[in-house]
Amino acid sequence: MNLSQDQLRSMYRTMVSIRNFEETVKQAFAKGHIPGFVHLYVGEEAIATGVCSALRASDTITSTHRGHGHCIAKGCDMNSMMAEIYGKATGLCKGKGGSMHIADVGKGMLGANGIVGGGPPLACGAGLTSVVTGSGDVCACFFGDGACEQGTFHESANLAAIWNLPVIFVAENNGYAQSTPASYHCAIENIAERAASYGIPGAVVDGSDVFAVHEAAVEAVKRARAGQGPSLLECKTYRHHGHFEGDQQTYKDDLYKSVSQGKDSIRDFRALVTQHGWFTSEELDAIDGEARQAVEEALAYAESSPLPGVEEVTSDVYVSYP
Amino acid sequence: MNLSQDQLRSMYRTMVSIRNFEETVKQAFAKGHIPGFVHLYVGEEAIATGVCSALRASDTITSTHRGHGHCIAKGCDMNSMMAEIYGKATGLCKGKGGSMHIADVGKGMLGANGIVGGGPPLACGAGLTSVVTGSGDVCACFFGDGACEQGTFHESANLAAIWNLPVIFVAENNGYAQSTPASYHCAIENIAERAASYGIPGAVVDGSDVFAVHEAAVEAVKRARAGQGPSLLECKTYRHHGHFEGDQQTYKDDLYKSVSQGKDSIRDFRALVTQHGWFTSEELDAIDGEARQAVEEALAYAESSPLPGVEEVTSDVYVSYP
Amino acid sequence: MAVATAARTITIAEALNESIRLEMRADPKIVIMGEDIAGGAQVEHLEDDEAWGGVMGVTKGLVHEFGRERVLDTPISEAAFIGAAVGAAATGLRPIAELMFCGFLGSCLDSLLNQGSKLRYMFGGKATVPVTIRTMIGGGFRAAAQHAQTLYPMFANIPGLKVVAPSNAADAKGLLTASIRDDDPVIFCEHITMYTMKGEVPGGEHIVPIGKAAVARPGSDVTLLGVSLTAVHALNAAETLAKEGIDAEVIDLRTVSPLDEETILESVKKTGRLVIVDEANPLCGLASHIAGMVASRGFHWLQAPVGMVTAPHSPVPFSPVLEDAYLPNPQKVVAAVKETCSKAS
Amino acid sequence: MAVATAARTITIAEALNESIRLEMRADPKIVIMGEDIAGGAQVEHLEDDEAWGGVMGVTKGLVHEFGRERVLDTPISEAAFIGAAVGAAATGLRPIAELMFCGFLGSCLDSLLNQGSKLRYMFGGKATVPVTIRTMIGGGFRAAAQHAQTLYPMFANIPGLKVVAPSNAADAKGLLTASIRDDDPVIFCEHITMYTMKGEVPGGEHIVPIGKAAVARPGSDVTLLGVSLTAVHALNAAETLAKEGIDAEVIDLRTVSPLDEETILESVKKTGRLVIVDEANPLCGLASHIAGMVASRGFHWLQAPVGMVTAPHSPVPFSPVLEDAYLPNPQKVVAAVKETCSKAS
Ligand SMILES: Cc1ncc(C[n+]2csc(CCOP(=O)(O)OP(=O)(O)O)c2C)c(N)n1
Ligand SMILES: Cc1ncc(C[n+]2csc(CCOP(=O)(O)OP(=O)(O)O)c2C)c(N)n1
Ligand SMILES: [Mg+2]
Ligand SMILES: [Mg+2]
Repeated sequence: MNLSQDQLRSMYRTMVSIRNFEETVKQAFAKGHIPGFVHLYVGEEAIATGVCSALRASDTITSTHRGHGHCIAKGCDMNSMMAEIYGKATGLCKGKGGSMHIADVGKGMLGANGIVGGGPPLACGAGLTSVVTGSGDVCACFFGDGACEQGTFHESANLAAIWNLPVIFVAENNGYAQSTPASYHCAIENIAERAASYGIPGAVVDGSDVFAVHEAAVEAVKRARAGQGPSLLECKTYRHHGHFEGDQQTYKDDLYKSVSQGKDSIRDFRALVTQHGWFTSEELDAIDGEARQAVEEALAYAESSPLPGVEEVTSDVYVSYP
Repeated sequence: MNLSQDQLRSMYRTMVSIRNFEETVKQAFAKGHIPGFVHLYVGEEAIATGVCSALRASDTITSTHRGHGHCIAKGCDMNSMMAEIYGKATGLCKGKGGSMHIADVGKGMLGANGIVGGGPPLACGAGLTSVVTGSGDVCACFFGDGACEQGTFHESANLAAIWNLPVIFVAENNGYAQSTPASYHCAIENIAERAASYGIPGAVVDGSDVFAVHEAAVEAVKRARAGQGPSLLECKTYRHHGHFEGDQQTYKDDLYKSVSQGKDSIRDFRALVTQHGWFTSEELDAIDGEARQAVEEALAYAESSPLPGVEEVTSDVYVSYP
Repeated sequence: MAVATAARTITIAEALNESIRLEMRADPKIVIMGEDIAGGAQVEHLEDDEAWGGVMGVTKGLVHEFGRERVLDTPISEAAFIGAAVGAAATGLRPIAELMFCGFLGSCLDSLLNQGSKLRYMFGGKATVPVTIRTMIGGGFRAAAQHAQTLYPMFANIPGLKVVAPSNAADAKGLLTASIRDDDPVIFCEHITMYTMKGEVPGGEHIVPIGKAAVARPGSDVTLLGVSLTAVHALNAAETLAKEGIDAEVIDLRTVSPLDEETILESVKKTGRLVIVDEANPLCGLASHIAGMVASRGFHWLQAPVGMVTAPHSPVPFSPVLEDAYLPNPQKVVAAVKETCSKAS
Repeated sequence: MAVATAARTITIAEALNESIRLEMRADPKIVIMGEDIAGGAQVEHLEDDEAWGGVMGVTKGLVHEFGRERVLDTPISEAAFIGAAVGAAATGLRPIAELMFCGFLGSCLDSLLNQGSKLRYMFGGKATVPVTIRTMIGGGFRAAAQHAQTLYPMFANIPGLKVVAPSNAADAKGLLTASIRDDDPVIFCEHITMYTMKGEVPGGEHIVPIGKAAVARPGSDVTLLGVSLTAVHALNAAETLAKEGIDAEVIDLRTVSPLDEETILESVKKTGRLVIVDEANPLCGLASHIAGMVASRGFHWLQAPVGMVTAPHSPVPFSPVLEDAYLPNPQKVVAAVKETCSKAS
């Protein structure tokens, strides 16, 4: 592995920040503090972390309804994130977007997206911008197993292939689209095999192994930056909680539940880096503490932030309106 | 080959009827007798013929903007077809649809379709009807190489696969989508390879060889009727004329033009069946003559038919309207 | 499951379920399909009744009675499965498809704009497309811009579609039954905040005809028109107004297309004043359409400018404080009526 | 290719081409994309100028000047490439995408309904989406139900989009330039029968502002309003009416969204009568919207019912005799104006 101590620390911090952030959102939601729908990323932290740690700041990502993890991994400010989820004026989107539309274009985070399959065409657009401006930036496009059944995935993969766009399609296969198992909704087992339809590389990786994800992402980024076009990376993963908060998850079968429980990217990371002596448990615990504190601050920030003024209802629709 | 003399005769008649019909439409269009757009099927006769000769009357087909050949092969009346293309009251659709929407649901011809990619979802629907009613009917879904880049193809292929629908996806790869070569718009060479994305059989056949098409279709129909689900059949073919009438075809390269000229399913059929002594040239000439006469009759019928009455503008929008 | 034969008080979700259940019993050509409408019911370990039955539970238990052959979970492939519903309708079934949120129209418009609505016409009357598309509309759930839309104006602009939007449990059952039995494609709009609203619903067969508005409250001073949740707002506003001496007639549109122009005109003829309440966006929306229709066909009866309470020309915001300001509500309606009634003819 | 600096008479297709060419010269961030807009230009043997340049030839020759990097043929993947245009706009380009026929909106609505139009709002003003979508509207080409639609009501109902539809060559150039430079998503509607219409067009830079209707003919007896081809019909009808002693003021809307309500109201205030001509379908269409707006904001100036000449609530038929009966035309406009003017206030 070619990862520096700093990179490892940063990856670990990202994973525990996501975990903490999500568990905190879960509790706040249960208390009725958060309006609307929230979809938690717990269990899938290694994917956003592994991919985004292979990106540079000017690279972009597109995300999904399950977007908090992608945001954090791409460097969005947790205070403003939590405030957004709370619908506050200080939120990343002034409280207008909420969890399903959380975004920070300045950070290259082109938005959570409430439309399943909404991201891939946008990612092609970001890729095109890179090609036309010669910036060399790549775009990582996150989407779920359910989204693979959307026409936009197919069209975008083909478009990215023929235009040779620097896009990395990252399928987060957590085995379910809402209550519907991937074994039902998808005609084949490995989404990555669909890469062959577009003449692009496809790879399956263990989505709970942040090193595996990172390595595959580095490879795909290298290709994309070198002008060799898109790749498809399927990360097998597990959604630890319900589809959205409130979901009873009766549909999850025992096998899924047990395998899912056994998969913990953070625990595995800890085991590996301590075994290798790269970090001590104490060092990692310290990061845990920092992350916990940062999330607590974010919560306090969100709770104490003002609500948006009602004049905001009709602002930001247009840049200019006669 | 397991084809009876009658079947062979019928296939030949279908091919020459299509050819004659289209050349007649071409002339009538050039004279300004036909309104709107027409897209001719010349060069691709063997596909509709080979596939539809593997179907039974109660089976259905979905078609494209280039639909005359599919109509004829599925047994639509040429008089009413020509009248439709002329916009006459006696047309298959009372003159309301024209060339791009020519249909005969009673014959299982579910419509030409002006929307590229419009057919595959409808074909899934026809397949579902077959499954739910237990009719055992199959639906053949014709579409072009350009349509393979539509999301609806992808979604429908996956849906048909997981629902195990009796649908045969027939890709008519004539190398161009309007002026855009398939080598540009499609990331891979053989559309049939995309079958792997859906875990269904995919095959490439020579679309100018009516026997090859027929044989592959028979196989796919057998599977579908036996409840073994959909197949994807790619027929490599050549469009002899422009995309629509009036197209100067400057985009066709020399290779395409020369190969295209060398491909003539009717000539090849004649050579083969006369070599084998199954038919004499005279017998085939007689069929040619009959076909020519039938098309002439269709033309006369269309020309002498009345125009629709203007009250038709607002009829047939709804079955019932309060 | 036994279905009551006498009227009782149930929720809109239950009323919809009952309509589908009764129709499916009567007609084997009816199949239902959509994302999670069986809801994991294909999983071996799961008792069917524990399955989701759609995100709002409307189709709960149906897979138990009718089996997986007639209650079909779909992949997230709106273009394919809404199109398949249209194709199945054109070939002999009578499908009910659930488009979870109407905003997902973005993913399947072609099936409705260019296929379902037009096949019959393009084929010279030789196709029949008896498909019902159930879909969710409306705000109030803090679901934000993509999941809180009210898109019936777009549906209504498409000739060949019928568009229905009930405001209470009895109409929900009666109009859904009428929609399922209708031989034309019907878009059936259910308001996201109304599934748990209760009302008295007739047992057994119950039909409310498509295309017929209801005079939900007779009155003489002003006509107040709403549809779906805004009809409820109109009724609430009318109560308040009554206390202030304004006697509003409330029309619950029930069907957006075909529009029951006669019932509207009749009322305006009587009251001389019209206020329309609509949750859709205003530009080429429903409120202005009705106002325009009246300005054309009922002009001489109008004694004051037509009042309109609609969403603004903005997407739906997430934050509750913003969404509440965005949406029509009884207070806004009361204010608009007072203004309309204060204007001289 | 040299572009004239002085005004000359050219076709609408040429005017559009000129606008794009000049803007692309000035701004390297502009790329254009669409099906066959280069038009086989990727084929080795083909001189670029022989390529299609779009089905109507509007983009002809642009690939020659700007190369394949900025003039991009697309696969038939409207969802992907319209969405890519939106995504490219949000990340710094200024794309112009061609949606060949507006009916193909069915294949890409999500990019416009849920992405392009809403990103800015959902992101609290932190996204800018300067994309222009050129698309064809209208009948008269015998292109039948799917290829002859007039869908600007649907576009207009979506907050966040601007919708433009010029009626002559000068406006075509000026409004397209304004659209390309606009920082919001603009749907630019071109009428299928009008590409070859000629008019005097200023050379060099020419801008017509979005959101401003034109009084195309001043008059005093009645306001006649049209957009795109129906503005031409309105002008023709006004000529006929003038001979019969009716002095019509003609408003060419030019922009559908945002709607220039002031110019309309100003005119109605003066004339007291209004006839709207619109090729779109009537239910939740443009004509009734404007009628409703006037019934609300200009009620007291109206002396007669608002007249409307629109397409019927039907898909567009194929047969020329039917299509001609379907479409608005100057004769229908004249008849409607006479009826409106015969009505007492
Ligand atoms: C176009 C569209 N269809 C349906 C939905 C409703 N929906 C939201 S999330 C979801 C499941 C998505 O599954 P997947 O892509 O696997 O992502 P996951 O939730 O597992 O992360 C569905 C059906 C939607 N938001 N958008
Ligand atoms: C959704 C949609 N996009 C674009 C078009 C315009 N169009 C009509 S035919 C065609 C090319 C189709 O190519 P292909 O599928 O290969 O069929 P072929 O014409 O070669 O038979 C295009 C782009 C359309 N009719 N519908
Ligand atoms: Mg999933
Ligand atoms: Mg082709």
